[in-house]
Amino acid sequence: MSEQPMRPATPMLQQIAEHHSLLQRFMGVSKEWKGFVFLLLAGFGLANLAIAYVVVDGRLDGHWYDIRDLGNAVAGLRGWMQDEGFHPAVPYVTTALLGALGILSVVGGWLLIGSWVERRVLAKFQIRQGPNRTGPFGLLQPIADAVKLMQKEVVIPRAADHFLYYAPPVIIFIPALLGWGPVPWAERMSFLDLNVGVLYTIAISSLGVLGVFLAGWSSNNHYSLLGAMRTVAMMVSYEIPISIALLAVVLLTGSMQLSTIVAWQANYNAWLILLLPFAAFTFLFASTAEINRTPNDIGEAESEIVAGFYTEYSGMKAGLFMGVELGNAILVGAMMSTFFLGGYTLFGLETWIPGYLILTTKIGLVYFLFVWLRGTLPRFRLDQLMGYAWKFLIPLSIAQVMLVAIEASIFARWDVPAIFPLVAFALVNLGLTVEMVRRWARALGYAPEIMAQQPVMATTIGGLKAAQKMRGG
Amino acid sequence: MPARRRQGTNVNSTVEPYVLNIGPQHPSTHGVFRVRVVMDGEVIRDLDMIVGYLHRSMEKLAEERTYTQNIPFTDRADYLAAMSGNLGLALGIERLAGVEVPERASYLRVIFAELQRIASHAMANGTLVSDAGAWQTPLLYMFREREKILDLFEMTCGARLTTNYMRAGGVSFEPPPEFWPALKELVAELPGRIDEYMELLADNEIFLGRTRGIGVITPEDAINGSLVGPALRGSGVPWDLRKAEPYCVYDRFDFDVPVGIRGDVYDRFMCRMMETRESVRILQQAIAQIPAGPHKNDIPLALRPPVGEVYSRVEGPRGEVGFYLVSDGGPAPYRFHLRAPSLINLSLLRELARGASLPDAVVTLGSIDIVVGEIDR
Amino acid sequence: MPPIPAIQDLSITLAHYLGLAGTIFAIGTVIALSKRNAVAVLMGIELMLNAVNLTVLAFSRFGAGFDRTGSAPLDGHVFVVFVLTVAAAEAAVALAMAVLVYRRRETIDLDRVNLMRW
Amino acid sequence: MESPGIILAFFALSGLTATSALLVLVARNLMHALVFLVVSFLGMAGLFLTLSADFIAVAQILIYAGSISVLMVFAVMLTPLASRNNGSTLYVIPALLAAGGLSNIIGFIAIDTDWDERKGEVLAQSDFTTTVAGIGDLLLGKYILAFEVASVLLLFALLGAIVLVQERRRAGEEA
Amino acid sequence: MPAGPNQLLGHRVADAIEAALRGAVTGRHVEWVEVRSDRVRDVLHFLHDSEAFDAAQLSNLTSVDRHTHFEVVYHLQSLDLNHQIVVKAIVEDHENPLLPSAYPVYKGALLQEREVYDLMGIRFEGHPDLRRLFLWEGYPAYPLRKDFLSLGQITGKDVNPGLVRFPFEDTEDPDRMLNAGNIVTGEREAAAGNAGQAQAGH
Repeated sequence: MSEQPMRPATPMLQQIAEHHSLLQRFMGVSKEWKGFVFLLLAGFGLANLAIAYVVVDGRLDGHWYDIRDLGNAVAGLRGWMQDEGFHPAVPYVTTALLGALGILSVVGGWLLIGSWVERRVLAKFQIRQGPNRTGPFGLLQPIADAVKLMQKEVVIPRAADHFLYYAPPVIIFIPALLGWGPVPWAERMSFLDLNVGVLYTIAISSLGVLGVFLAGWSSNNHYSLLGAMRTVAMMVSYEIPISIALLAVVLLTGSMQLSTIVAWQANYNAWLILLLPFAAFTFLFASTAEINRTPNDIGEAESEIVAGFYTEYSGMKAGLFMGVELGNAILVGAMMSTFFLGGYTLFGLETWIPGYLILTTKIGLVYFLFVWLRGTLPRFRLDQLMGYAWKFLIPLSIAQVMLVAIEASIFARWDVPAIFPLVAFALVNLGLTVEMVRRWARALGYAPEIMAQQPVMATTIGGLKAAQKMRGG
Repeated sequence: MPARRRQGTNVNSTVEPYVLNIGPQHPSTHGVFRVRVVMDGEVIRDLDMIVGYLHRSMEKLAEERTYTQNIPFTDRADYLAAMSGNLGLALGIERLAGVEVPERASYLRVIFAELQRIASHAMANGTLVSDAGAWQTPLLYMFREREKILDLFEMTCGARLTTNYMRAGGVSFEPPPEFWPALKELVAELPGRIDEYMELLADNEIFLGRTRGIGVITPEDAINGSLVGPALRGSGVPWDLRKAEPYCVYDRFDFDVPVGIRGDVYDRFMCRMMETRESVRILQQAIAQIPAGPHKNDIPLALRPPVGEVYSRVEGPRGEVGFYLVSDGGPAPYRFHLRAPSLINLSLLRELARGASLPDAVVTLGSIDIVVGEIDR
Repeated sequence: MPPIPAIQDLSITLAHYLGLAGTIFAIGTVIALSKRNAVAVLMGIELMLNAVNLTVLAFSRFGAGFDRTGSAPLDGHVFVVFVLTVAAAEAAVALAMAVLVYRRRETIDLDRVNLMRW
Repeated sequence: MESPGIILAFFALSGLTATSALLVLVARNLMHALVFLVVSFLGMAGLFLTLSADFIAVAQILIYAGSISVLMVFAVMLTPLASRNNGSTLYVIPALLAAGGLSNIIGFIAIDTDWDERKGEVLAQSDFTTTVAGIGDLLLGKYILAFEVASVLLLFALLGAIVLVQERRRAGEEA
Repeated sequence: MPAGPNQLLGHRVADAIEAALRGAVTGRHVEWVEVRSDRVRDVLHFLHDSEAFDAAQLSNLTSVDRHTHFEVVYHLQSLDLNHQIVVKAIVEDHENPLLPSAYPVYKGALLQEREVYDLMGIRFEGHPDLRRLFLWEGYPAYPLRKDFLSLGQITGKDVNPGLVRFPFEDTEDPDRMLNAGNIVTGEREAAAGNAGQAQAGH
C-alpha cells in the first residue's frame, strides 16, 4: 500500500538490521589493526618460506632451532645438558616438564579458544550474534566466564558424600590430559611415544568412566545418578566399537605406535579414512558418545535430566566438568586426525609447514564438525544408542576387522607397488561398507518411507466415526 | 545413592523405585509446572502432576471487574496466544450483550488470530524439537517468524505478548499503514520458511526415531479425555471449531484440517506444522477480501448484559478456548470461567507417561504443548 | 635374617617385589576372608590376583634361573595375560551371581546366603 | 634397578598400592573401598611399568581399573537394598592371624632364599624394549592351545553371566 | 433459541432423558436441562451412549455458586453430529455439596472436577484422585464461592466465613505453615502481631 520504507519496530530489530558478519566487522576495524594483522600473517608466511628454503637447502635439518619440529629443539637441549655434564636426572626432568608444559598450554589454550569458537559458531548456526561484548568479537568472553565461575559460590549438597564429592572434577581431568601423551605433533615431537599407544589411548579413555560415576553417585541427587548411569552404560558400550575400529587400523598399519601409524599414512600417501571408512565413522560416532556430545549427549541431556552427572556441581567444579568436555572433544579431534586423517602430515607439505600447525588445523576441522553436529541434530534416546552400538556398530565392525585382516595379509605378501592394493582396498571397503550397512539396516527392520508418513488433509469435520472412516480409507 | 531401608520384601522388583521431582524449575516443563514421578530405572511407573505455582485466581478477580476490564486477563492466561483468548472473550461478551461487529473488525480478528496461531505453533514446535534434544537451533529458527509476527502486533496495538487487542464490538485499533506491506511480505515469505522446516525436521532420522510411536493416543481416548486442538487432530479426529462452528468470518475461507494417522508425537508435531500452512492460506484470502469500514462499534463503558449465560469458544492454537459467562445484569460477570485447553489436555498425561521412559515422557509433554499461565490461571 | 641395608646401597631386588606382593596378597586374604559383602569379597580376590601377577612379572624380570630351562623371558607375561583373562571372566560371573542372589533374597551378605538352593 | 628414579618410583608406588589396599580393608563405605581399590590397581600398573612390562601395565589399567571396577559399580548399583556397608566383618581375628602367618612365610622365603637373580649389568641388558610382539608370538605360537581355551572360557563366562542375570518371565506374567 | 450456534434445545434433551430415566429431570430451560444431582452420572451415561445425542466429549465442566445452591454445568459435545448439549446438576446442599463423579463416563473430567473441588468445594463421589489442584492441601477455604470475600471487599465489620488470614498468619496456631515441620520460630510473635494489624486495618 504505502511506499514508505519499513521501520524497524523494535530495538532488537534495529540490532539485527545493523548486524554485520565477521568479515564486515573486520572491514570496519581501524587501519592500524588491519595492518598489524596483515603484518603478522605476512611475517609468519615469510618466516616459513625462509625456513623452508633453508630446510630444502639442507643446512638446518635436524637442529634444535628448526621450528618445524619442536621435538628437535628439546632433543638438542637434552643433548646440550648431557654434554655439559649435569646429573642424569636433570635432562630427564627438564624435558618431561617441558613436554608437560606444552601439553598443558595446548589444552589450556584450547579451553579458552574452543569455548569461544563453539559459542560463536553455534550462534551463527542459530542466526544469533553470540558473545560480542567482551573484547573484539567477544574474544575475552571465555576469560570472563572463567573468572565468573571461579568467583561463584560452591554449593555442596548436605547429603552429598563429601569425601567423594570433591574428587571427580579432578579425576576426570587427569585422563583428559594423559590422553595427549602419545599424540605425535610432528616427526619427533611426541611426549610419550609408546609402542602400545593405541592400547594406552583406549585404557586412558576408560578411566574417565569412574570419575563420571563418582560425580553422579556422590552428589546424592537422582538426576545426577541417572546421568551417571546413562553415561557409564554408554561409555562401556561404546568402548567396544572404538577398540574394534582401532583394531582395524592396527591390523592394516601393523603397529600400535601412533607415530608409526602416521608415518604409514605419510609413506603411502593414503589417509586411513579412505581405506577404512566404516572404522572412521565408528570411531567418530562412538567418540561423540564417549565424550557426551550431541547427538549422543544423553548423559547430560538438559531437557531431560537437567545437567546429568554434574547437576549438583557449581562454580569452578562445574567449570572443570565443562572444560573436560571441551578438552575431550579436542582430544578426540587429535585422535581422529592421527588415526584417520594423516596426523601431522599433509601429502609432503609437512616439510614446509610445521607439523603441529597441520595437526591443529585438522583438530579444528574435526571440532568444527562437532559444533556443527551440536547445532543441527536432536538427541538419541538411551535404548536407541545402546541398540545402535550393540546391534549395528559392533557386528559390522567385527566383519570389517575380518576383511581388514585378509587385506593386511595380502598387502604384506603381494609384491607390487603399494598404490594398486591400496586403491583396490579403498574401493572394496567403500563398496562393501555401503552394501553391508544397507543390508544390515534392512535386516534390523529400518524402513524410512513408512516412518515419515505425513498427516492427511481433511475437508470435513467429524468425530470418532469420521476418524474410523479416515483410518479405514 | 545411600539406600533407604524398606519394610518387607518385594522380590519382583529388580531396582528400587525412586521418586524424581521434575520441576517447577526444569528445562522441559515449559514454565513452573511440576511433576513428581516414581521411576524404576529410566521407566516411569507413576506420575503426579502438581500445578498452581502461577495461580492468580483469575476467575475470582474477574467477578469484580467489568467485562472490558476482564479482557487483559485472557492475555495473561495463555500468554503465547493472547489474541485467541481475547477473541474468545470478546465473542462471548458480544453474544451475551447482543453487540454487533463490523465486518472489517471480523476480518482483522481472523488475521490476528491466525498470525497468533502461527506464532504459537512455531513456539510449540520449536520447544518440542528442543525437548527432543536439538540444542535450541530449531527453536531459534522458529523464533525468527515469531519475532516478525510480534512486531506486527507491536505496530498495531503497542504490545507484543499481552496484546489486549480484541474488544466487544470490534478491535481496539486500526492497524497502521506500514502494517499491510509488512504483513504481505511476511505472508509471502512464510510458505518458504515452512518448507524449510519441513525439509529440516520432517525427514530427520533421529527426530523420527524419537517421536514415531511415542505417546500414542487413540481417537477414542482423545475424544473421551476431552482433548482438543492439535492433540485431538493428531490422533486422527478431524475436529476444528473453525469449521464446526464458524465464528467471525471463517466460513468464507477455504482451508483444510490436517489430521494425523497414528496419534503419536510426530503426528501432533506435523499437524501443527501443516496447520501453519493452512493459516497462511487463510491469511492470504483474508488480506484479499478485507473490506473497508469501521474497525469497531462503540459500546457503553460499563456494559450491562441482560441476565443469562453464554458459553463461547474459539479454536485457539492449543484447542478449544471456552468462556463460560454468567450475567446477573450487573456490570461485572457473576461467574467467569475459562475453559483452559492446556489444563484439560493434561487429563491423559498420567496414562501416557506410565510405562514410558523419561525422554519419551518429556517429548510427549512437549507435544501436548502446555502453557502454564493457562493451566494455573 | 640379613641386616637391613643402608640407604646408599639400596637397590631394588626380587625380594622387594616379593615382599610387596606378599603384603598385598595378605591384605587381599584378610578382605576376602572377613568381609560379609559379596562385592567386598570379590575386591579382596582381585587384590590377591594382582599380587600374584606382580610376583610372576617380577620372576620374569629377575629370574635368571628360567633362562637355563629354555623358557622364553616373556613366558611370565603370557601367564599374566591368562590371569587377567580369567580374572575378567571370574569377575563378570561372580558379579552376575551377586546380582542374581540379590534378586532372590534381597541381600548379598554372604553369611545370610547359606542355603544351597534358591 | 639401581637408578634413583626406579628406586623412588618403586617405593612411592608400593607405598601407594599397599596403603590403598589397606584402605580397602578399613573403609566403612563400599564405594570408598571401590575407589581405593582402583587407586591400588593403578599403583600396581605403575609397578608393572617398573618391571618394563608395558603391555601388561596398559592391560591392567584397561581391564582392572577400567572394566572390572565398572562391573563392580554396576553390581553395587544393581543391589540397591543390600547393605553398602563395607565395615561389617566376621572372623576378623582368625583372618588376620592367617594372613599375618602367610605374609610372614612369604617374606621369610623371599628374603631367605637365594634366588639366583639377574643383577646389575645383566639385569640392565635384559631390559625389554617392547613386549607386545613377543607376547603375541608366544600367544599364537607356544601357548596357542591355552589361548584358545582362554577364549572359550571368556565366551562361556559371557554367556554364563547373561544367562544368570537374565530375567525369566513367570508363567502368568505377560510381557 | 439457544445462544450457541449448534446448541440443542433443552426441551428436546429433557424429554429424551425423562423417557429413559424417569425422575431424573428437575427443570427444563430452552438452553439447558436441569437434572437431579444424584442421578447426573446416569444422565451423562445415557447421553454418552445414545445414538441420537452421541455426547462423545465432555467439553467443559464448571460450577456456579448461587448462594443457596450450586449449579454444576456440563457442556457436552457431539463431534460426529456437531451439536452441543448443556446439562446442569443442581446441588441443593450448600454446606456439604456432593455429586457423583463424571470420571467413569468421561476421562476428561479428571482435572476439571479436581479444579471444581479445589475452587468451589464440591466433592465428587467416585473420583479416583480428588485432591486440591491449584491450592495446597489444608487451605481453609474455597475461593470461588460467593461467601469467600477477596481482600478488596473485606471490611472490619464483615463476618468473614472465607479466608481472612493465610494459615501462617493464624494467631491461634502460629506453627501451622505450608509444610509441616517448616517453622520459622523467630518470627512467631511478629507474624501474630501483623495478622492482628491486618485484620484491624482492613
